[in-house]
Amino acid sequence: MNTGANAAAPSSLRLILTLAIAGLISGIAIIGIYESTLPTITANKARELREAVFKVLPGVSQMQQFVWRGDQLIAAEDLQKDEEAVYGGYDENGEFVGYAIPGAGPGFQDTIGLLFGFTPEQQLVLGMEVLESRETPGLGDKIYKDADFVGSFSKLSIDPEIVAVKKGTTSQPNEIDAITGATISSKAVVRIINKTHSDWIQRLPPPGSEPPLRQDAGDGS
Amino acid sequence: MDNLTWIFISALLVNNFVLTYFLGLCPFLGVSNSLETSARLGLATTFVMLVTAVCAWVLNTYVLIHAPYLRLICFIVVIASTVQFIEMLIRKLSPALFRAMGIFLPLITTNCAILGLAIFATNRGYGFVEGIVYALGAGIGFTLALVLLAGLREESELSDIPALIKGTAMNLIIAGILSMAFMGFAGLFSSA
Amino acid sequence: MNSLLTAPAIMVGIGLFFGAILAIAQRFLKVDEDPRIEATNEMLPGTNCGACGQPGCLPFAEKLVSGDVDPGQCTVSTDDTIESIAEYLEVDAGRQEKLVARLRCGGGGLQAHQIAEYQGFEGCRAAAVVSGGGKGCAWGCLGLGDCEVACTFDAIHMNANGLPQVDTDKCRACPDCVAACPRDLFELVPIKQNLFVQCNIPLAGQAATQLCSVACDACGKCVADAAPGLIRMENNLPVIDYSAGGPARPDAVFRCATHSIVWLEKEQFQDQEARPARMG
Amino acid sequence: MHPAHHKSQTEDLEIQRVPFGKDYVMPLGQHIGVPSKPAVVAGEAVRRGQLIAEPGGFVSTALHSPVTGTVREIGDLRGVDGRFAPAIAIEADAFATQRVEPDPAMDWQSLSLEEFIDAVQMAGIVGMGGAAFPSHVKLSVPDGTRIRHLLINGAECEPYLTNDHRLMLERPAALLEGAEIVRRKLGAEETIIGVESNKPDAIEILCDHISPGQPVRVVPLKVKYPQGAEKMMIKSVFGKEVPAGQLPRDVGVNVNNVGTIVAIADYFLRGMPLIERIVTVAGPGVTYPANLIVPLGTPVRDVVRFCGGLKGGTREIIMGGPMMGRPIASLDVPVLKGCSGVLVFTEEQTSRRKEYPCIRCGRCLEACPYFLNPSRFARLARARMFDEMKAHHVFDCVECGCCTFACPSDIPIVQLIRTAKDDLTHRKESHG
Amino acid sequence: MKKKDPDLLLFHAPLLRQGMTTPRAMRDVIYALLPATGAALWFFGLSAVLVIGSCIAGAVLAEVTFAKRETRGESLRDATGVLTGLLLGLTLPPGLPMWMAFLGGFVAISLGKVIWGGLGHNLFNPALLGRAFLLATFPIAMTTWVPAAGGFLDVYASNLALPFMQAQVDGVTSATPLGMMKFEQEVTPLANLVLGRTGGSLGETSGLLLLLGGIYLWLRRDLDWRIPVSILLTVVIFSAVLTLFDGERFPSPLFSLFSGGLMLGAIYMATDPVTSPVTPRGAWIFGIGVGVLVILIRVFGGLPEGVMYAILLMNAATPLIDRYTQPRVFGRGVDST
Amino acid sequence: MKKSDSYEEFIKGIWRDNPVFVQVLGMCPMLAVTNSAINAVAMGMATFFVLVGSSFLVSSFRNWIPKQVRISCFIIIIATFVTVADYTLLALVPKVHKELGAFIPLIVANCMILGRQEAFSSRYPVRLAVMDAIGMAGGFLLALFSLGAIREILGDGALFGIKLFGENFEPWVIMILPPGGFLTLGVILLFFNWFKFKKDEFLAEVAEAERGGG
Repeated sequence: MNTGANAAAPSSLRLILTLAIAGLISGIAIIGIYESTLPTITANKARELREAVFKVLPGVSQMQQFVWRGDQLIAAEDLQKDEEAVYGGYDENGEFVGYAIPGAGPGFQDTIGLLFGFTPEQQLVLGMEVLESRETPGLGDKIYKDADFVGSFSKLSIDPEIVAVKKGTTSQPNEIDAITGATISSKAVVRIINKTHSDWIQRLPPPGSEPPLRQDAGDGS
Repeated sequence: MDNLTWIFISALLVNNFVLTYFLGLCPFLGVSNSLETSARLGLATTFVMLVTAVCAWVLNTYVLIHAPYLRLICFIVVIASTVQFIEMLIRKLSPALFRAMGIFLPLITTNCAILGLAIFATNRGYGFVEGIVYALGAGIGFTLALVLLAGLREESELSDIPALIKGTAMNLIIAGILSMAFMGFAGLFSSA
Repeated sequence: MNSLLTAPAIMVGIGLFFGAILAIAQRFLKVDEDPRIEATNEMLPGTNCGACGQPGCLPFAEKLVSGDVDPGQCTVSTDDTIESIAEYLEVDAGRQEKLVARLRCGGGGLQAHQIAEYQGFEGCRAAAVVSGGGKGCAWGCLGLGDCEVACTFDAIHMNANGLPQVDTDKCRACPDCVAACPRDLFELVPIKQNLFVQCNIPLAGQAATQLCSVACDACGKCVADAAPGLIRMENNLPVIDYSAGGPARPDAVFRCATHSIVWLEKEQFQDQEARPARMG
Repeated sequence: MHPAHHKSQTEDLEIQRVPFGKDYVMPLGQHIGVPSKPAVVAGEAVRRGQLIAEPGGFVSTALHSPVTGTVREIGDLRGVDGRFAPAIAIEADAFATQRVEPDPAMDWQSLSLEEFIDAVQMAGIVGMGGAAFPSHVKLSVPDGTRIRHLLINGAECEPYLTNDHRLMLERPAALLEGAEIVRRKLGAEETIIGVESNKPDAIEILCDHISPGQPVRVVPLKVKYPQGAEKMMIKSVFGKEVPAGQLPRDVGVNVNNVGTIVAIADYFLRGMPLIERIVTVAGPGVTYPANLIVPLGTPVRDVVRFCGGLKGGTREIIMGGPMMGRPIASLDVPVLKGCSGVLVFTEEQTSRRKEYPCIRCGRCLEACPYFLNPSRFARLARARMFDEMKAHHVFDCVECGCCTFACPSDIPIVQLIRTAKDDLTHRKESHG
Repeated sequence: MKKKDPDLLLFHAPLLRQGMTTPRAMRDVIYALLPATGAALWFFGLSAVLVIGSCIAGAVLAEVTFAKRETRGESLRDATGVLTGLLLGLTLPPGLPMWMAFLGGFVAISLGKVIWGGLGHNLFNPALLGRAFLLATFPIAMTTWVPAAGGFLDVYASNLALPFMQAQVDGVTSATPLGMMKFEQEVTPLANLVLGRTGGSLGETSGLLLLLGGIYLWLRRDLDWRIPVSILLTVVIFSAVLTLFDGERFPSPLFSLFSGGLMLGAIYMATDPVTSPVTPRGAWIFGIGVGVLVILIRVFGGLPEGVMYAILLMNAATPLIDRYTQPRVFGRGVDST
Repeated sequence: MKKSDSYEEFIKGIWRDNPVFVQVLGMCPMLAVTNSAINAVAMGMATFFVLVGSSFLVSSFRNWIPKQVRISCFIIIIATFVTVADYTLLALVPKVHKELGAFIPLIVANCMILGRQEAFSSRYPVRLAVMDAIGMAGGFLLALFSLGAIREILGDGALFGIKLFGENFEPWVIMILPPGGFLTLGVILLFFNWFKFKKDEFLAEVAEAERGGG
């Protein structure tokens, strides 16, 4: 960006004004497109989130966001910077089923982001969905492509924590089969869940005292 | 492993900006013909990346929180202007330093690695210190890749590379091989 | 929505702020350097060939701006480029006479004798260091193509007779081949000068013709036949001085028994047939 | 580096004298430096040992007629390097006795150092090991430099060559006399004669001839190539390296070949200037190998004819040793002051093995006595990056040939290095 | 009358040569690999023949296809193509489909050698390049290890997979000692490692035979001893230090030494003269670099084995190493006094 | 005349001066997003939109923008178009947008776009500028698509997600990974060189034959 204003024919003021005008026009254009696409984008995001939550918490049809704010967990619609959230899942009758907890951590290649369903009453993981990963195609990406692996996260005990073992050697309720050839990725998923779980377990209210579903948050959008 | 260390190693080796994210390819392929130039370019890039990290953090914290949709345009304008300002400053204050790395600064500013750094750092929600470490890792990683390629290219100048493949095609293939070798770093320090 | 206002406001703010900073910076941090140097350098071809006599294009640009040289002295640029540089700097283009490289030897494999067989790295200079490469004539072209390799413009190709043929269209008269030839046979001469001595042997009579059938035997007939003062003998070889003597005419070459002085209408060695490059 | 010696062909053969022939050619530039200036004209009668050319400058020497006869021509004649250069051609008088009529022996002891050096120059004496560097230049020591040791080089590490060996065996007294003259004139404390330990007879005979009290030491040296290179020998004897770009005298040593020392003795004690030298004629292509005293200027043709001619299949004739010598293009070139051997090789040695690309095995690095990187030189030379080679100190290379000898890929590394050096010096000249 | 002189030859001195030639050096390496190849046949039977044969065929085909017309025969005779194919074959898992092995050989030569200008010009080890390509291309097939064959004539069904098609893995798969160490914290007995009674690539199982070949090469002076010595020493020292910190978590020095492709890599791949530094000091730095990277990748990285990547990375650094380790020239850096 | 001019501008970008294969510009998005054909096409379309749009604007206002701040203005214009493209893609095809990730904003830094503004649009009338932009962007799209298609076919045995070789095809994973991008483009450039070389050889032969005949 060499503006090279040596041959100072136009005045500095004109230069500044040109830039300001360009900025003004561009700002208007951008705000225009932003405002017009915002509803769709927000709706897309919410739908995605809802689908993911429903997937990791089987039998859930309604959800509500909880935010860890001021050292307590409160039901809130908005999410400020540096705040963390979990999603409570409720069945058709509004009965609490479990939490969908997002977690992230280093994987084989890059950060893995995931969401898992968790029921505090039974200390079970109900389901797991990978939201974001750059794991090796064909190997590491089995953490979300391999139905067996994803399926093994249903009714999985997380007491005291999940352990990934070599394929075909599961014997305990808290053990799952690691993917052959993608042990690192499998273990990364397990580690992220364990870590997120241990982070949140202190913050969640004692089992049975979950806040009820607010009526206005019915569809979670 | 400590989070900061992981950020650093990840940007440096595992997710090397050039070799796995394909960022900053233009200087990577263009300026890597001599070792000395590429070392200086690497240095200058690392410097600009640090400046970028600071700018990005300031923008994210104070401006973009009100207007997230201006992210891209703010990044590019602010970073470019800041670097240009610094370039002029260096030129005035230390002609020697300017000759050593300053002449590369305008070249780097509009480089996608710089913008990429700002965007990635924002996407991952890095704080100030994390951002600096990330920039440092990315910059040194860029320098490392650049210097390795320059060394290989200088050496291959002495080889009988067939005329058909000489030039960009060969550079790309060398880059591909380097990228293949860097795959060995995958997962480094992530499991510990 | 207030974002309708914030966005343009921020943009205008940024535009004003940085526009102002840069404008101030331009004023206070400006370094005095003639911007025309850079602009001129960008217009030049950037081959850094040195044909203009400067070490490279940037120094040439500096000299151009300071007025020490003419744009036309760049032999590589096209006419258009030279015009536009001249226009930009508002100077006269000062076009130069076109020079081409000519070889002062006509003794290829067919004409010059080989007294020993050379084996080793294929290159004139490499052969020259091994007892002269085995060519009988110690002054003539070795025919191993160092000039062909050195030429930046792909203008030199070895013909089947083992002599370098210069493509006069492509030749930019840079000194690469002159420097590359271990026997200093290349000379940059104006393309319009048709009379040329194709021999470099300082021997006279049979001593010369024994070595090569197209050697100059220093008989002096060309001196006699040419316009007075045009040609003189020096070191047993004719020297043509266009500035000193009368007009050059083809007459001078007619009586040369060995065809060592030639009248060039086009490129050198163009009429040579393809024959084996080297003899024992 | 330990190339096979191939010395058995001639090491036991006594030195013989070659009979005089007809044509003699004395190039004016047969030493390193400025060519000599002719002091005779065509048609003039000359006597053997008569001065025929004066030094052309300080780094130049005189020439003397090797035969009694007539100057046939002074003009451009083909020299050893294949090029034409000014030379004096002399036709020998078939009926002359060819006896040297010696100047009365000079009283060398009374000469001042300057007079002594002038005398060496006028005697035409040059380094006889092969380089042909004028000896008087080497003996001129600038003020402030003190020579402590006179080192006499009897290593003769090149395969095939035995002329120095024979000289030490047959003329040990002359060698020691010459050594004494040079040592006294230089004011050196000690003379050291370095001889490779594969010549025990030479070591023994030299030790026997040293008179008691004479400060002379014979040092047996390890057999290796290139032991006879000046700086290598200093390293072997004194254990120190001569800094690059400096001369042995900078470490207080003066090195001279045994042949040079004997030539000095011959001049100052017997009045004979340098008009002949000892040449080893050997190699698989020669019928009767020999060590010969050859008048300078004798065509190789005559030398070879005396040795029974060439065997069939002769391919290459080398002047000097097989490692550093120069191939000659024609049998008509003359034997010069720096020519220690005429080696004739046949098809078997010269049928070149196929050249392979450099695989960077590093054998040349291990072989290089100067710790250069020949493989890099060869690659750079092929890419014509000569300036880069200069930065890698290509001019420190003495072209000993070790790298090429060791190269499994048969790359002509020395030739490439010489090409580069040639280009670099040539271009320096053309740019003024 | 003068007899006609012989046609003299001008060939630059020195005329004498020592006995070693480049093709002979290449053949020596092949001879040195024979015991390990034999072991591969012993453990894995006919499958070893199929896999190694396919690699060599691919390599040779690439040589022939891309060679210039006039040098076609020569590039075959110098045996470098065969050597590359053999080396590559020895690093592959025994159950690899033949078509993949063939592709690996082809890529190794074309990408690793031909495009660089042929023998002596490549900057990366071709065999390892071929393997890295295969590992990145077919990660599953390349990390599926089958146990040693029952009888000599048994062939793994996966060897015979159709071109471009997946391999059907038959029966059980085993893991390499390194894999078991990394993922299951199981240590394989040392005796098995030394003799080669473990899962793994065809040629890397028997450390002892590989060492034997290395000694042969060293005796023939075909190998820069500094490189294998510095690699192996670095690995031993590094892992010994780690073991001192935490003997449970980190593998023992001897285990590191004899497991995986370390021996094969250190002795036959890293020492490839073309792609390793030519200076002695450079060789030490190269070796130490490889050693450190091997342990780094094995212990802290995501992959169980890192020899291949370590060598390739150091290959990439070789021009830099060479440049900064030029030997001190005689008489430079000394005083005259 | 006018018509053939703009046609000329169009075709040169597609083939003769193809920004990727011939000028080697815009490498970063070229390699980063071409691991599948659909991503490549999406990226190509976005670039197309940005380049054509900004060329139109720049060319229209070319006489109004002071020379000193032209680059800044170009960048603001380009960045605006990119932001528009970014949000449009996010709203319409969120899945593709997720795959392309940060590379949509990075279109700003594609040197091809700024280069065209500087070299062409700021000097020529709107009509030619737009034709040139269409040609260049078309060439870019073509290059992206061919690379993406090759990488997807070999790397996944599919094109636009449709399996081509049946279930048992063994994918060449490297093609989807970063090294595959470098290598594939290198090989494509190699073929371009080879093609050019053969063409030159052919032309030389023709010339030779003509000279021989005359």
